[in-house]
This record gives sequence, structure tokens and C-alpha cells, in this order.
Amino acid sequence: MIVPLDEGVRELVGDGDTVALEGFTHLIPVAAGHEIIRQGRRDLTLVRMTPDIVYDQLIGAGCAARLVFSWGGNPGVGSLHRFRDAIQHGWPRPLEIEEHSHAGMANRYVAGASGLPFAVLRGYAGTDLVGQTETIKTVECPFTGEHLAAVPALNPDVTIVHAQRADRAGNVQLWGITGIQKEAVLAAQRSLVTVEEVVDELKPVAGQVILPARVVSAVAEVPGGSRPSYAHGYYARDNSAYQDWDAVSRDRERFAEWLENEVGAQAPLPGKAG
Amino acid sequence: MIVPLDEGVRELVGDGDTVALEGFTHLIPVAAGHEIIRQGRRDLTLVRMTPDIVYDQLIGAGCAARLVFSWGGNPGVGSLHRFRDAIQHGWPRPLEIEEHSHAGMANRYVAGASGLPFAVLRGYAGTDLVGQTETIKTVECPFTGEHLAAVPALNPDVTIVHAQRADRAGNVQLWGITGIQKEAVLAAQRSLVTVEEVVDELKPVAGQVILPARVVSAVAEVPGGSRPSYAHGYYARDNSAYQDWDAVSRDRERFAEWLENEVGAQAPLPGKAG
Amino acid sequence: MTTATGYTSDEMMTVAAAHALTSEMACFVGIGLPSTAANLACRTHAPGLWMIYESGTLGTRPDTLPLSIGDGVLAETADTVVSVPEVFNYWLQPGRIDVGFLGAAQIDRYANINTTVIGDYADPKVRLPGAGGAPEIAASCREVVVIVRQNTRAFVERVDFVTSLGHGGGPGDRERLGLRGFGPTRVITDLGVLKPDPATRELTLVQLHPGVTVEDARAATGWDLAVSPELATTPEPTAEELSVLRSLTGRG
Amino acid sequence: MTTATGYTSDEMMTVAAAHALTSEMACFVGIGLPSTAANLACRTHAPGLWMIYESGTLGTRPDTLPLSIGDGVLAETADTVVSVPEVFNYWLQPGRIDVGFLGAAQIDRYANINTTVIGDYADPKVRLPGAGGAPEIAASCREVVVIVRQNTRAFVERVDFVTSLGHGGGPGDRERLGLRGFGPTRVITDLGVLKPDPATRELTLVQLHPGVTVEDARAATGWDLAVSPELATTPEPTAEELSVLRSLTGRG
Repeated sequence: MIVPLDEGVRELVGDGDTVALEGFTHLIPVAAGHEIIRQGRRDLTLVRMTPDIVYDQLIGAGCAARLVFSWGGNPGVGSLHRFRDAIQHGWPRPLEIEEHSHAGMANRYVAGASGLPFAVLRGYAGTDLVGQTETIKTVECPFTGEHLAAVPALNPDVTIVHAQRADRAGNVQLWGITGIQKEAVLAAQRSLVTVEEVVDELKPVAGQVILPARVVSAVAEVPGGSRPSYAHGYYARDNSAYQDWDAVSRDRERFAEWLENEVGAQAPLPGKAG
Repeated sequence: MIVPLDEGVRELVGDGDTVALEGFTHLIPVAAGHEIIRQGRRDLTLVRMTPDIVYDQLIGAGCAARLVFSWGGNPGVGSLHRFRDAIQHGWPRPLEIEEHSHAGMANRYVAGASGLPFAVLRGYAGTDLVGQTETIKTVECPFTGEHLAAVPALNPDVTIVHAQRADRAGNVQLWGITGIQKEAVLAAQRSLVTVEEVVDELKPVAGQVILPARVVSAVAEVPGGSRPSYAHGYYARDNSAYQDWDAVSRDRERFAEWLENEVGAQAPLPGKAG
Repeated sequence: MTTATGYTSDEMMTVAAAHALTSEMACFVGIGLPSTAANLACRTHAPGLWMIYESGTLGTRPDTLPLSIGDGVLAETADTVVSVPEVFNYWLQPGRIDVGFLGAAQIDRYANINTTVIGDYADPKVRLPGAGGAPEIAASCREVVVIVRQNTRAFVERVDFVTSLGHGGGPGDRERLGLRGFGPTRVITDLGVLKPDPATRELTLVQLHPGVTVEDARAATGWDLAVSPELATTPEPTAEELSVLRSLTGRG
Repeated sequence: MTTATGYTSDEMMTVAAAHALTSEMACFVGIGLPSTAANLACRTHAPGLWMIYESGTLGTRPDTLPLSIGDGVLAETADTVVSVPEVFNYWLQPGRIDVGFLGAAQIDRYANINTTVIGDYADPKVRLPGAGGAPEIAASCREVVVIVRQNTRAFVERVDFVTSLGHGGGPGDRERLGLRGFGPTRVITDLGVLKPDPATRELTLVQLHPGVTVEDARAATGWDLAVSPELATTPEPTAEELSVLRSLTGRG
């Protein structure tokens, strides 16, 4: 249940898997993302509502073949340049995208967590997302005849999240902004949770979400595992790291250096642009 | 915002309204139910997942024309005899019923709270509820073709719940088993919350649900307002009162006496059986 | 009624039901007899049993037997308490629960369950509480265990109302309806244990409690009860089981 | 750029945007310029403003301006923090929110908003972050206020991609699609304020900030900009507004 991070990633994440690393600004599983890069996983379908710099890094390192998302940016700073380079120039390899709104993605995870094939929402009407995204359809209310948007369930092969604490049995506790993490874990076949600390007993905290051990495949103790994101009650967001990423990521060579120095991974061989 | 109970009920509950008093065993708004009886409301459509003795009392007192529910019993004791008398003998007046399962009712409130006309679930398949309940239909998944159950949203005219605390601005805090209360309040046009106490500041409690003042029409301070049900952190369930209800409710005359002595309301004139 | 060997038939039934549970399982627990049996299992051979109640208490471990499905003790001792929609949508519906423990007012040859009405729905002889969580527990748990006292009022050829689907009219019915759980795998009564025949899905007597005869069981059943050629006898409750059970029910 | 009167055009824009909000409103706040304006309103004329962010923080009142949509200070100062599905399903979708405050990369004559791509979707010139919460904020809030710097790159005849629907192609389009909110009621720029014409829904210049001319506004607009016959001039920011704004943005 409690494993080292490298072992957890090795056992749970395979080439070609659909992988969701979730965290809505808060508690982003950055260390786990770097471990995926180090292990050289390829052809992943990466899923996330708000792909930010760790997804920029995974994409830049060539791990991803596909991205399912609703907002891809560097929060408070601007665009993701590795993501842009992949979309605009196919570097280091082409990246397919499947694009939704937040409301749609959130409901896709809810359907996945609920064992339903789809979710219904008021969404997308009149937007060009409908024409670009095959996973947006309509459904008719059998009572009122009204037409509503339908989106298919998301059921990742593996979801990875970061949390404040777990106990030795693998029950996980997180609080603060808890985003979509519960649904992302419940929707997945397997799950890996990195935590700030493993404790004997989970003392109740207001606003907590508990992920019972039954739905957690493995826990890895990784203090600081969400830096430069933050862990409520443990450390603050490193806003300057997000700002600094802008310059690093704009340039392929600076990115390659960063990858080698900070993650300990080789830069990807440039693939052919699609 | 903070009003006496009788004023809150008078302003928010009218004859013929659809009224949900929710509470899943815990925090049942019993005092508010008795106030509805005292004010002599008639022709109500009563909605509740688990109508228990306070609904037995409302039905016996002749307030209800219709009941929408999923389990009507005296928890841990047995059946509801006023409910039975209304169904089996139309006393004191006939009671129409619309019957669901818990999963269906819960999802109907969720749809109501979400501003959707219906909800989708895996439910009812193969049961005789489908043939007796017009508000169960099927819907086809536009992605997989699978058929699932659909139920229409519940949007009561008014929802009444009991909670531990409110602040002076009308923000409400409840904890322990919080059931379906949030959804029932969010689904309603209006809402009344009785609370154990009004406080200056809502100190955070683990497991709390907060109902922001914006979605609460009125708060009434009614200490003990959910007895003989319980209020986590305030008082325990009076199991013997539930057991005693069985004998009181089996007999129309004993019920009439109870109504006069305990609620201060006249016994209903017997209506015509349907 | 206490038998010669010092336990009642209800106690025998509860102990036998507890034996359907193991320490690794997640169990969706109905109130009443199912709750007593699950709590007994927890305190004897299945300490790891993960109990959930429809009030939203997950992984609860009450130190006293709850009278209602939403007693405070269930919340206080739970791993976590979730909302009612969440317990049905996120926990029950996706098939995360191994076994659903249900009671019944009527049960039929194919283990269909009635807790709604005796007689006609529109003009019932007896109006019962209704469905509660049972239809979806019966649909979505990997398997269902039913605990019910055996007599001809309860064991009927055809239930007056199908509140919760068992095996419908026989093989293939559940699959045709898209139900994912297997349905009732055993019915535990005060007389013995019945299981659906693997081929016909008809409830078949596979086990008798000590001192009960096949004739007793047949006489208590409203259809021509099939009996397994390998009919076994239930082991008697152990002294520990009885002692734990009685401390739970306050009949110590 | 600081004007002669001692404030920048961005400051004028932010103050003008804050004036769209009142103390009684619930406001769904986007990050960046919208967040700055909403927080300014909260600290000046609209102390009761109920701000919600898509991270699930309801009724938040941050004491410093958040850099991201999910900063810790948003959670610490909120009435309550809910999950992301809940903020969209229970709070935004049913129409509980009075005003949505959005930014834009491109906006067109009918206030349709693009934050997805410049150029062709399949082979974009510039790939932008995408939709986030904006499509449903634009659909479900009672009204929408857009805050965007006015220039011909941003103010285009037709957006390259409709990320969030404004008034579509004119009157009746939103109603036909079943959208419940009115859509954009004003667009606040660094030059002035535009509102949809009540009849045509075309964005019309109704207000100019001090020192800006109609010609400036026309030159910054990629279509033939309609100008209201009752064109007004925005009041200058007060000293208090500027002082609060600068303490928020750290440009004090």
C-alpha cells in the first residue's frame, strides 16, 4: 500500500495508458509527473481539467500522444509554450487534443465515478467546441423534451493526485481546495496518491475529503510533492516558479537543460511534425 | 432573515404547496412539521425520501393530499399507521402517492439542485415501481446506446430542514449525517431552516455542510427542534419516543388526543375515502 | 424461542448470515436483521469488514447496534460520512460493494423481494414501508444476501410486488435488464440456507440449521421447495458468537 | 501608461468594471482583470459582493489578490469551499449567479468570445489556453461583463473560434439555443464601455473614458463601430478607488 514513488509509478503507469494527474491549482502531483518523465513513459493520453506546467513538462518531454482537457495555461502567467510547440509545430511529437469546458470535464469525471456511461449538463450551446469535439452530443429529456448536452464518462486507467496525509492503511485525507480529485480517483481503474506525510491517525479537519483505502491502489510519501503548487497547511504556492517557467519553456534548448538538471531526464529526440 | 418559527412557516408554506421536510434519520425538522399542523395547512404535496413519524403526523392531521417518497416507516420500529390508514382507508382523507427508490429520489433532488430537468441513474430495472410510477422513464446513452433510468427533477416550493447552527446573516451549518439536505434546499424555490442556535460566528467543524445565506429564505431558532430525532453534538435520538409512537398511531382516537395535547391542534374531520 | 441447545432460531439465523461475510468485503448493510448480522461478523471472524449504510456512513464500526439507518454512532465511527446522493452514485452504483445485505417482507421462488405492499398496489391489504435503497442494492452489489424468517406468508410462489429484483423469472433476466451484480446468492432464514440453482436460478434448500427437518422447511415455503442432494447442516453457533451477538442485541 | 490625470488606462478600465457590480450581487469571477475589478468593487462600493471562483470557493473575500484561480487565500476566506463539480452544477448551472466576469482574447461585434485559438483550430497560428469555465459562465449567469483591452487584434468582425457565446449572430440566437442568461450586457475596455444595442444586439459604444475620442475607439475596433447618440464620459477614478486598486495590485 505505502510504496516508494518510483515503484508506485512503475507499477501503475504503463506506456499508452490514459493518465489523469488532477489538482485544481492546489495539490498538483508534480513529483509524480516528474517520475513519469524519468521513467520515460510514452504514448500517454493525458487527462486534466487544467493542464499547467507539469503537463507542459510531460508534453515537452515527449510522454504524451493525446491531451484531454478544458484549460491549458500557466495560471496567472499566460500560455504553455511546450504545449503550444506540440500543437503548432508537432514538437517533440504531434499532440492530439480533445477539448472541453470545465463544466463538461467535471461532469465527465462525475459520470466516471458514478459508473454511468455519460453525464448531462447545460453546456456548450452555441460554441465552436461542439464542432471540434466528438465527445459532445445532445440528449433529450424524456419528461420535458428539452435538449441538453451529453458528454461521455471519463475513466482513466490511472489517476494520480497529491494529498496532505494518509494513514498506514492507505486512507487519504486532503483539504483546502479539493477540486475534482475525489471524482478523478473514483473514476479510475487504478490510483496513486502522493502525500506530504503518512501518519498514524487522520485527525479530522474541517473541509476534508477522505479517500478510503479501498479506492487507492498505492500511496507514496513525497513531502513537497506538489511544489511549486501548494499544499494547504504545509507550504505556499511558489508563484515565482510559475513566472520563471515562462522563459524556460519558450526555448527548446533551455527546456532540455531544465529537463536534465531538474528532473534528471534526457531531452526527447525531436519527432516528426504531424 | 431570523424569524420566529410560526412566522417563518406562515410566510413560506401555503395550502397546496409542494413541501419537503428533509433529514435522513438525523436532524429531522419535527417542530416545523408540528407548526404546519397547527397552522392547519391543507392539500400539501409532501416530499421526503424517508417519511417517518412527523410525516405520519402531518398525514394523520389531514395536511397532505399527496406523498412523494421512497421509504415510509418508523425507523427501527415498523410501519407508519396514520400513513397506512390514509392509504388503506382514505382516513382522514385519501392520499395519492408517488413512489421511488432512495437512489431515484436522491437523484431527483440532485437534478433539482442542478437546474436540470432530469437525472440519469442505473435503477429500477425489473422492479414493479416502473409500472406504478409515471416519473420513471428510460433514456439512451448517445455514446454507448445503453438504456438507463431517467427521473424528473424535484423542485419543491419550499424545503424545510433543521441544522445545528446559523449565524446572524443566515448562513447555516450542519454536520454528522447530512443526508440530502443540501440538495433539497438548493432544489427548492424557498427554504426555511430551524436551528439549535444562532451564533455570532460559525466555527468550522469537520464534516460540515454550509448552506450560504443566499439560498436560505428564513432561519428560525428552535432549540430541540428535531426531537425525538437527534442533533449531532446537541442531543441523542429518543428511541423510546419512536417506539411509543407505534401504539399512539395505531388508534385514531389516541392519535386525536396526542394531536391536541402535544401539538395543540384539532383532530381532523374525517374526509371521504377515495 | 430458545432451542434445546441454548440459542434461538433467530440467533442461529443471524450467526449463519454473519458467516456469509469475510474480512475483505465491503458490505452495504440494511437495518434490522442484516445490520445485526454484519455487526456480528465484524466483531468475530471478519474484523476488516467494510460496512456502509445508506445514510452515507462509509467504513463505519458502531460500538452499539444502531436502531435506525442513521444513528449518530454510525457517523461517529465511520471512516467518512458522505451525502446520500454520493453513497448511491459514487459507491453503490459503480459496483464497488461486494455484498448487499437485505431483508424482505415477501420473497419468491426466484428470490425476488417485496417490501412495498401485500395485495394490490392500488388497494393494498397491507401497505409496507417501500423500496428505500433496496432496488439498487439488489441491482448493483456483486452479490446479495437476504435474511428473512421462513414461513408461508413470506415465502410465496410469486411476490405481490417486485420491489427489488432477484433472479426475475429465471436465467438471463438480470443480464437482459443490464444489471451488473449477480443478484441473491443466498437466502438465510431461521430454518436454513437457500441458494439459487446454478442452472435454473430457483431457490434451493442447501443447508438446514440443527434440529430443523426438510419437512419443516417445505411446510414453511409457499412453493414446492427444491432441496439440494448435498443438503448440509449448519454448524451451531459458537459460544463466542452467541456471547458477542447477545451483547450486541442487549439480550446478554 | 499613466495619463495626465495620474492613472493608467488599465486602472481606468478596472475601476469602470468594478462599477458594474453592486453589493447585492453574486459574481462568478474569472482570473486576471476580472478578479482585480471584482476585488476592487468588494473593497469600495460593493462590500456585500458575493464572489465565487471556479475552484469551488464560494463567498470568498481574499485579503490579497490571488494570482491563480485556486490560491490558498481564496479557500481560507470563503464562506465554504465546494468541489469543482458542485460549483458548476449546483451554483452556476441553475442560474443562481447574477453576473459572470470574463476576459477575452478576441471579441466580436456580437460579443462572442474567443479564448481558444487564433487562426484555424486544426492548424492554429496561436494556441490559447481554451475554454475553462467560460462557456457555461457566459450561458448561465444572468448577465455577463467582459473586460478586455480594446485594439484591432482583440476586437474583430468575427472571432476565429466561439469559445463562449455572446449574442451569436444577433437577436433570438441565445433564446433559440435555450440559454437562460441574457449574455454580455457590457464590455469594458481601456477606452470605454460598449453595450449591446437592445434591438440588434450589436455592441455599441456608450461611454468613453476621459481623454479618449470616438476616433480612438473606432481605430481600435475591427468592425464599423456603432456609437450611441447618448455617448457619455466615464467618471474619473476617485482617489480612494485608485489607492485601493494600487494596494491590491502592489503598484501602490
